[in-house]
Amino acid sequence: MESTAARKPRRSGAKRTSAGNAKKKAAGQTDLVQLLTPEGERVEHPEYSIDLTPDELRGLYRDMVLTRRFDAEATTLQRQGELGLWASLLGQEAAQIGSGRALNDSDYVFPTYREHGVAWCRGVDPTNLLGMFRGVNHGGWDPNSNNFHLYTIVIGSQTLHATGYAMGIAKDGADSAVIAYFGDGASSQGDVAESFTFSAVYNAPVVFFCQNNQWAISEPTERQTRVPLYQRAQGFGFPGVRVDGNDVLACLAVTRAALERARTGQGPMLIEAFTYRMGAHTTSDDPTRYRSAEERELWETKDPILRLHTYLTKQGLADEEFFAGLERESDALAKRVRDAVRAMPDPDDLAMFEHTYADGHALVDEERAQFAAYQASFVTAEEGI
Amino acid sequence: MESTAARKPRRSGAKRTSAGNAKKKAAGQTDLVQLLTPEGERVEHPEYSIDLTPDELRGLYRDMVLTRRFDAEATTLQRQGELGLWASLLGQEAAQIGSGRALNDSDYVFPTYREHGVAWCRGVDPTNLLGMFRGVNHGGWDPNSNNFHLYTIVIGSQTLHATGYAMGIAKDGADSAVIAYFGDGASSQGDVAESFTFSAVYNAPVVFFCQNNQWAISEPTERQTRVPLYQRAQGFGFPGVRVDGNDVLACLAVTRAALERARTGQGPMLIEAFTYRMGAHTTSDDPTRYRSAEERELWETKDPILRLHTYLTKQGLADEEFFAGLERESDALAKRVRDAVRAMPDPDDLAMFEHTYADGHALVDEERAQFAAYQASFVTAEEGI
Amino acid sequence: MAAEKMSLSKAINASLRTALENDPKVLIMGEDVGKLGGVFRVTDGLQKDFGEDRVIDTPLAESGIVGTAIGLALRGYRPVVEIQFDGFVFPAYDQIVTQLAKMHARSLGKVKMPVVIRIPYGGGIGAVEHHSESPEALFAHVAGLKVISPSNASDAYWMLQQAIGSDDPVIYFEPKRRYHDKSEVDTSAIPAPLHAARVARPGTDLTLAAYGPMVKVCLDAAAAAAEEGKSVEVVDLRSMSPIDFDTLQGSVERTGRLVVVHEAPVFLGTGAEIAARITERCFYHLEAPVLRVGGFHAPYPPSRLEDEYLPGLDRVLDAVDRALAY
Amino acid sequence: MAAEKMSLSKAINASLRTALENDPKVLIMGEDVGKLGGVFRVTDGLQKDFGEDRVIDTPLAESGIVGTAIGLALRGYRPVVEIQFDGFVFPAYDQIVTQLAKMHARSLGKVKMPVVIRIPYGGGIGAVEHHSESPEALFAHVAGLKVISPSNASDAYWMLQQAIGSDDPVIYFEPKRRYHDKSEVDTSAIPAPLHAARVARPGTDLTLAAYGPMVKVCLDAAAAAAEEGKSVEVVDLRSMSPIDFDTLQGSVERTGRLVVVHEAPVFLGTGAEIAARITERCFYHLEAPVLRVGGFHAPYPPSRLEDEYLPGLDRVLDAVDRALAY
Ligand SMILES: Cc1ncc(C[n+]2csc(CCOP(=O)(O)OP(=O)(O)O)c2C)c(N)n1
Ligand SMILES: Cc1ncc(C[n+]2csc(CCOP(=O)(O)OP(=O)(O)O)c2C)c(N)n1
Ligand SMILES: [Mg+2]
Ligand SMILES: [Mg+2]
Repeated sequence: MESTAARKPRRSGAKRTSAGNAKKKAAGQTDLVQLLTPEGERVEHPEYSIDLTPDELRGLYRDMVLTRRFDAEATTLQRQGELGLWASLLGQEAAQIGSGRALNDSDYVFPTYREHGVAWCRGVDPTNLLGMFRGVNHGGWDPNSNNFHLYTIVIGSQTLHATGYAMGIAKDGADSAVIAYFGDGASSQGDVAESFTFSAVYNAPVVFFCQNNQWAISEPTERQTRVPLYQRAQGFGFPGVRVDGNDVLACLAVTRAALERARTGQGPMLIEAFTYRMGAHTTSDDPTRYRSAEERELWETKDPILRLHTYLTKQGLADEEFFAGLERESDALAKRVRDAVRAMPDPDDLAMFEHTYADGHALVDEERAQFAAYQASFVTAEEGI
Repeated sequence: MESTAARKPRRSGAKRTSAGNAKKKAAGQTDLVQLLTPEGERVEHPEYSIDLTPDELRGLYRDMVLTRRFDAEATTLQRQGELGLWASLLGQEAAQIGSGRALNDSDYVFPTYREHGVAWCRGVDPTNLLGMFRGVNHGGWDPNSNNFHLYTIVIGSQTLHATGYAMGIAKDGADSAVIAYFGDGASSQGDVAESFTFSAVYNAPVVFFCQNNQWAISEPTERQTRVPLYQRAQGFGFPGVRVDGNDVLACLAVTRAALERARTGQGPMLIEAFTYRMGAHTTSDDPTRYRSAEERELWETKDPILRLHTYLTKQGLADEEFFAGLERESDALAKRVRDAVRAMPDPDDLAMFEHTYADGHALVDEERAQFAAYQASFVTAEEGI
Repeated sequence: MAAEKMSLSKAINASLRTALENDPKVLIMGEDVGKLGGVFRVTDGLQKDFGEDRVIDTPLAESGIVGTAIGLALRGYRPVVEIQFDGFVFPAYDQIVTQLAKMHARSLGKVKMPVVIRIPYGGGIGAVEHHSESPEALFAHVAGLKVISPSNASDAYWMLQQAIGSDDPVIYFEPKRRYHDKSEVDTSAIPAPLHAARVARPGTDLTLAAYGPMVKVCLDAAAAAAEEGKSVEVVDLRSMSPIDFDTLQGSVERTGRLVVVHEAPVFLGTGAEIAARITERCFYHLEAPVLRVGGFHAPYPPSRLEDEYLPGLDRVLDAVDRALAY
Repeated sequence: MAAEKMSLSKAINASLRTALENDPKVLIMGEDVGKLGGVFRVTDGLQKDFGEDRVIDTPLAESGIVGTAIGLALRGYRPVVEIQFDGFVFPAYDQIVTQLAKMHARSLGKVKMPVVIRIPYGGGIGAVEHHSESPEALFAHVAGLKVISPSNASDAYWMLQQAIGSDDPVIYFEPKRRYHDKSEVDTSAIPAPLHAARVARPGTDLTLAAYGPMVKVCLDAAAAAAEEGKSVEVVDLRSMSPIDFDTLQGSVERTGRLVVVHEAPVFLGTGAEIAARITERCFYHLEAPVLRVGGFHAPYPPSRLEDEYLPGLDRVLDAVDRALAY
């Protein structure tokens, strides 16, 4: 321990954390797993490697493009008043498609509210995701249809559900794994720490996938931690790794390895996907109040789709026809989503009483009946006019 | 990353955690800071050193002996029905006296319910600690009299109070530090993780002092973690160290350094004091149900008082007179505590309405008046008989 | 198994054992539920007989316990969670209120949440802070939860069976100061519906409504009142969400007077809802306003004061007298 | 500063600014309260003017926010904490209920807890799940907390001043759907006592009691009823703990009828306590049972249904008619 008695006290948390941040950035650069550079160059990593067919590479590209298009359409639909809110994944396509395509059918996903790309990989109909943002339900899909749990809004809470589910997999002796998504902001929640503890103690087959998109609404990651987030895992007794979250190949490779690790009884692992939220937090947010245009521009040069485009083109793995076909497919997807949203009916008034309980509840029955009678009283009155 | 595909899944959490535990024990042995061995030999440590006068050494011994005696007396008082419950610190004297004696007057302590030794170091009248165990109050002392906060029963919650208090110290530009006590079980609580996050982000001058006494009631530490607890800190961006919690010199040296670190603006630090709860969890507990006599016997050989006794004697730093005087002092303390507890009156019935609010509350006033009238109705009735 | 006299805590233990035997998906989770058998020995012997995989000692983190129980339920398990004491349920409150209670509705019914949370509650055992509280209203107000409390060994056994069998989350409040009270349990009987109230003692002049630990106090009060020539009916509500207002209304229509008794603070306690709703339902039958006897608007006091704080025979009879005086 | 017309959110901002200016111990803490000025811009400009040391962006952890605020209060600070939305207060519930509310009593009065928790609450803004809830009863039931809610800009300003000045923890519920409603604020006036109710509109036939966002609905209902020749009094309760039962009793003794309106679910909502207590106090004055209009026993619905879920003019008038029909 260095002697410190001679030093003067320095009390400013701000100074401290920026120092911590500088250290973090340095550490981040050295520790980042990357397989495809922003310039579209394939590079190797000593621990993680990947070998994909041209079809698979084009498939990843297609996933990212369609996801981005779906996301853009949802943003438009929000502006047009068809949705009340939208949480865009713009910029995070590689993190989500890379990790999502690493999953087996029997694996299970616990998303936040932003995992539209992962939902896509699971085969969830994209329009299903829009109900809650339109305000016609709170999610409403069957998680077991695609092993994709409901979106969770209370930050961090789904990491415990994921851990419990994984404990169940272990009990069943099954051969699958769980992936829990959460953000850099979420890393501060007690629930996330408790999920680390439980998963470590029970050696549960769960992969914690933290998309560090640098921001929790207006707060930069330095408000949550002063060291890189992937390091959090070690103190709980399992490994953590930071991956270039805008590199779909690296995200795929690292997540595959982590899932395989989990499936083979080696317990949990934390992946920090270092990425960037290119858009606003949600359509209600105004990021110009808290971050600079330069920052966004810097990250534009690291765009996840662009770099794979460059790679595919340079390597002659995709031609104009492929890109044009994908453009048409995107337009069709957008149209389908648009039409579906516009056709989405408002729920029946009495629907609000449904599904509070599975086995019924006398008070709900009473209130439903009273409300129905109240509603009926108006119809009668109007008919009387 | 090692290739794992060929392996068979292993699902048992139990197997896993015992493996983790084995690893932990090994790590624990190598990392432990120790300055006085169980055999009473002084040893040196590369990072932590200490140089105490004979007076100081005898002082530490005296503190531990008096604390143990007070604790034993409280256990007796519980058996005699004078207390409803007692949480004994037996075996943890070195951790508490070592860390407690590292504090400056202006430092602030946030204890659990077991920090009787730390209270002693702060100059808190021991009888003050007994009120809540007797059931006459919930603590009731003034934390600011001795910079010793109230005992906190809800596991882990005081670590956040400590962190907030430390943030306040930093804001004041003051030169003091906070120490937060908690247990191995508490390490699993989300609040403790959040206190690590807040203290790191704000670089708050707080020392987290975890007494890993191996048990959280009936649960061994493996139910809380699969790596040594001191390692938890690193992932939050501050250092952690494991100290021999039965070595009062090491506890003093390490805590001094950590406090000095905090006071000089270098932020939080975690100390894991590796010790053992020699007694039951509380007087309500029966440890024979969940742990072996051998385990306790093993730890008896590491007794914190015994080893300092050996050292003092061997080094000729204390003679029979000293020990005999201390014995008399212990008896006197026990008698004083016994008398004080027996004289402790039950609170007035109406006291339960006091102090719910500082500024008053109409409902409390109404209920107090009604209850007083109700009570008075009986007096009248009895008088009438 | 035929009828047998057993303590309330033994009945819970027997009920858990039956559930573990009947359904391999049933799990017990909590702090110290394993070797120790829980701090009240309610789970005594279960880990020994069913293994660490089904009777699970958890890390010391209530949010984690409930959160992982939710995940286990999603995987098809039926976790029965123990919270060690009433005052320690609050770290789990977020998971209970925002997740457990709402998951079924969030999925439009596709997901079920068969999770039981057992909470020893209430005072009267001379304990330190946080160990004697009655937070049931804080759960009953929340839609999506069912909240129940047995008052005797038979209900303890059967209501827990029914709670574990339910596909909804159930908060099962155990009257810890009645753990040692013994009564007959017939494990082959056909139980009453889970949320039905029960007339525990018939009467004609006034109705006392209570649940959990206060039923005994009310029965004692009714007996004392009888000696003074007052006929007091006692209704054991058994369920705080839903509340069986039909049974209560039937009683009050006969007696014309109602006193509700619970340990929880009166202000916004379940008695408030009962008073409001029964007054609405029985407006022309009530001879007196519904009176409430309960805890005060103060933190649960140090144990040397709990006899004053808790509704006892005298305070209940005082309210009975006041109601009869209208 | 003289009287000025401003929006409710602007009034809160002005009140925070005044507090920061008057007392160096006042701190603002919360998620996004700094540069962003909060998701509702309520703290807009405060960090710029008072610095990061006094207007503090916190980690995303509500228990941590309240827990450290408690520590700061112990150090002599007066933290004003923002919870971003009603549904996100639950991770902090344990710290609020077991620590913040009880610390003063635990210390036998030696320690004070001047912490204000600001919570934008209620529905009507078309938001997603967890953003429209009214959990006030879950706080009002807990001794040691004071719970208030302004209905207009002037009260928003003054009640927050008084809350910050109070040595007790105060939960300050902000009616988020009224943030943009403007009214006169006289920052040099002498405010009413913090917990006093206010007769917002006098009337003779029936009393409507409400607080926060529902006061406007009740005033609108009273105006509509007036057109039908019914004289309805509106009482703005302003405080849910304590509740000013004296003012309410005075009103009901005059009108003989009471309808309580809140967005929170009726079952065990504050209306239950009001109905129970006013019935007890005014048993011989009430011509009709106290009726309640509020949310249903269901999770707050998706926003396309919130107009049906929330008490609106028609549902309030329906209850008025029913009460008058007795
Ligand atoms: C418990 C809780 N507190 C606050 C919020 C409000 N909120 C919604 S998103 C968000 C930021 C989340 O940041 P991060 O975890 O980094 O995820 P990101 O939105 O960047 O994907 C906040 C504070 C919430 N949803 N839940
Ligand atoms: C939130 C909470 N949950 C449960 C308890 C019950 N309880 C009291 S002490 C204890 C074990 C604490 O273990 P540890 O943190 O290791 O401290 P130790 O008692 O060993 O000093 C438990 C579970 C509690 N007091 N608070
Ligand atoms: Mg983020
Ligand atoms: Mg311990």
